Amino acid sequence: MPDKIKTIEEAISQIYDGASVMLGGFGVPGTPFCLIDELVRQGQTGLTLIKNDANEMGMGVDHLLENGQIDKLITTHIGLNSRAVNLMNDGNLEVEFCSQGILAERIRTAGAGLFGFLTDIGIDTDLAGGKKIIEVDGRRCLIETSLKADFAFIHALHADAFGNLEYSASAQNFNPLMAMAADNVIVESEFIVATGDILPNTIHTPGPFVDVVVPLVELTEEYGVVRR
Amino acid sequence: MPDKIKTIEEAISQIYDGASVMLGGFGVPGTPFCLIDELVRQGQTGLTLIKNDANEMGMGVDHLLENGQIDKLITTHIGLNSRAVNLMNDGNLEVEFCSQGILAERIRTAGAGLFGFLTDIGIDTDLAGGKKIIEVDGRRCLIETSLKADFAFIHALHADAFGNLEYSASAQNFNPLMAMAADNVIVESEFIVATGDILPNTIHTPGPFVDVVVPLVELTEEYGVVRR
Amino acid sequence: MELSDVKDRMIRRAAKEVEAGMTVNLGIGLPTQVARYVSPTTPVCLHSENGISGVGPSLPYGKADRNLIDAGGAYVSVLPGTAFFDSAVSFAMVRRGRIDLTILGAFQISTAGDLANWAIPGMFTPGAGGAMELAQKACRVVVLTTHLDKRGNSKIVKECSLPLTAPHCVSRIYTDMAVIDVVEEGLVLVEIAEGLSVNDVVASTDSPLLIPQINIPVF
Amino acid sequence: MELSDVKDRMIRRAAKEVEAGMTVNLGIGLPTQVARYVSPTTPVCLHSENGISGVGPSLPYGKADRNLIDAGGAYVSVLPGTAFFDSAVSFAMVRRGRIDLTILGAFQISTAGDLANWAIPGMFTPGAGGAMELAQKACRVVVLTTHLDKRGNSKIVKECSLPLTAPHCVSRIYTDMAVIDVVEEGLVLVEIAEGLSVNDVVASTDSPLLIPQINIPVF
Repeated sequence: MPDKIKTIEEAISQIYDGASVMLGGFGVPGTPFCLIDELVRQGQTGLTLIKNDANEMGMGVDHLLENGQIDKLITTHIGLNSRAVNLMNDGNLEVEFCSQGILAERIRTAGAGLFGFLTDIGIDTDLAGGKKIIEVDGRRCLIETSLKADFAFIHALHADAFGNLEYSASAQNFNPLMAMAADNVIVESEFIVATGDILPNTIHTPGPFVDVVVPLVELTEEYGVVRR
Repeated sequence: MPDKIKTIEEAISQIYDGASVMLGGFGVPGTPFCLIDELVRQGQTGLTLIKNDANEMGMGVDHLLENGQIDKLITTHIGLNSRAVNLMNDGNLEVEFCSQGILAERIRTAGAGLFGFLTDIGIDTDLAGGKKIIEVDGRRCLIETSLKADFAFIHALHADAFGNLEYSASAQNFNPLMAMAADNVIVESEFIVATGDILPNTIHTPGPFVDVVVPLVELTEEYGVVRR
Repeated sequence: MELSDVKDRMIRRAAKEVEAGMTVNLGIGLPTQVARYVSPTTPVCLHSENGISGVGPSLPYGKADRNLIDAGGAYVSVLPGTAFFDSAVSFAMVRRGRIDLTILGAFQISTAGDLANWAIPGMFTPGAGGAMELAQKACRVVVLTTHLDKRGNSKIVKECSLPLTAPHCVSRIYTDMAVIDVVEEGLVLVEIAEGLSVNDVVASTDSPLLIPQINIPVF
Repeated sequence: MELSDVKDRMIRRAAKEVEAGMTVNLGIGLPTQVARYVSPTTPVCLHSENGISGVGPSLPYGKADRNLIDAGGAYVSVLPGTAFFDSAVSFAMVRRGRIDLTILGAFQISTAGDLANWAIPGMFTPGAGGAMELAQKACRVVVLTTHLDKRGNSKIVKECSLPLTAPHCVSRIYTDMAVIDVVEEGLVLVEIAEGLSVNDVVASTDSPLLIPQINIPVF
């Protein structure tokens, strides 16, 4: 199988100003903190981020917000990051809210090479505003469009050089979906294993979806258990 | 966790005349031959089947066709079963063909509680006939509707009593999708393992999707390697 | 009677919703605490939106797995039968009707069973998370909340003034003052908290309440 | 020269399409045999529609795993790095453009690169399987087929008379007589089989062929 291993500097240097970037993770688990830190270091700006949440203050997405790199955030919930809420309220950050499962499905729909799907979720709420409604089989449906991105940053537990991936516990969340949806999929992995070491039945993301695999030398403190 | 184990007779006795039934499997791997055989024995009629293929002569779906239990087949390819082709050509079996990935996606869409999706697959071919076309973001799309069923017959390698499932190799195919899409999901499993014996990261179908688990005492010859 | 006792009793009362065989999603905050009052021998499966079925008890800091949290951010554990999956599968389970029961928090519940629990415009609009899909698609939706908000206003109202999570979704309301059913005709007072009178509950409720009998059971 | 030799050479010629780093889907029939001429040291990943990436060599009856077949029904094997997945993920890979190359069989190919390979109305309409999605969405689509059908008619035609699999999808055609590119202006003769003249190929082809030079390379 092809070998896709690159350094973190190489991987992130592909990102250009104005790019759209998906970030895996739900809270801490599955968030690619090291790739984010390198993006902060390189400083690309005008980015559109797609992530379930905005992490907490002082972690992950928050560094990008603090560094002024983000123009727009597509997300489901930012209640744990007051900087994100304040930037939004002050008009300095465009935020598009989706229902959580609808965000997941919009990303997967792009990952499946489809253009949209029909749902009644939120049809009688404010979140339906501006969305097209059609009737199919006598049922009113919203058209939700697919959501793709130029790049996806993925955090895996195990990866082989071809990009077969396994996630840990609840760190799976949006990662396998984003790994399907982006044009250029960059994976950071806690362990790089020999190709064949992840059993064929245990692979969560098959290698053909992945473009770049970055080995992590060590995990930063952000990956740890948060004391509340 | 709840216990969902039943006998094969009990499980299949729920099927009623005129029901729609999804059958996992692509060729031999993943086809629930024992559940099918019990359905042949019980003899419910007027069924709509949803399956990738019609198996080969003398196997699985073919028994149901021979027994006159099937009114309609929704499928992708029936070239290996001349009985199915002849019944169709003679007007004795209604056959609806889908492109293979579109059939998979229509089933998954029902399993995801959605009503349809937008695609350009087949848009300029005969398979687009009768489907609604809409324009989204300047792109012509077919509306493909979700496909659910009253029942799904699933073949798993490992199951626990709660219905957590693991499939073997290419026996996965349509099984996990159908296990999401039917109102009543009946699983036959080669091995019933203690709950907890399938690792949380290795479970292909989580238990909440499953209604009934049927232990298989022995595999019939149909499950074996076919000598060609 | 201390408030904490009342809260404990309302949570314990709501826990009777959880029956053998169910797959259950508990919302963030008070609803999460319902798990404490479900007997470990009752065969139920707890679901968490971030991709877990069979959520195990929460763990203290020292024993936590950094990769295993529930949707509320609490460190949780595995049980025999726990499964992990991605967010699309997790919400497929919700929208396909595989969640038998969800217990959610609320800002407001209307006479018609409308639920508002995700936005207070101008003050707090952090996003709806997965609440809309749970409210709209779980087989049974009940609310567990304090009867009054922090300013002492009734959360149970004729019409929600806040943005809706979903209309006509709530079947029952558990508060520190009462258990209330949502039926075709409106809200029915089912039980009242020990030490309160029917009039106490009616006076604290901004929606009409149907009183089906003279002696309302006490919880 | 025996037919089998010519077929071998056309398959070997088509195998040069498969380059290091690619994920490749080989259609049922002749295209499947291309795998025999790809060096095991070339880092490529073979995809099969029924849910495999990294398909390994086919196995004889005695060594077969009853649960491991490719989309053509052949018993295959695993390699280091093989992954199994469901049919929805498999075609997500196809439609998302993660298949760099597909080599398909054909009933007809038109001057415009239209492909017909799934139905002969009134004779053989078993269903399209996954061919439409591969033809429409793989990054590069090439055809590997005999130049003439069983009745001796050209498969390369001005317009397909058979139902289309996908319009304007074929980039190159490999036959036992020639290698032909599909370009904006039509079909270009790129190579001819050893022992044939350009006139032989032109006479066997029902579409105009552009002849770019006097000496056409031989394969």
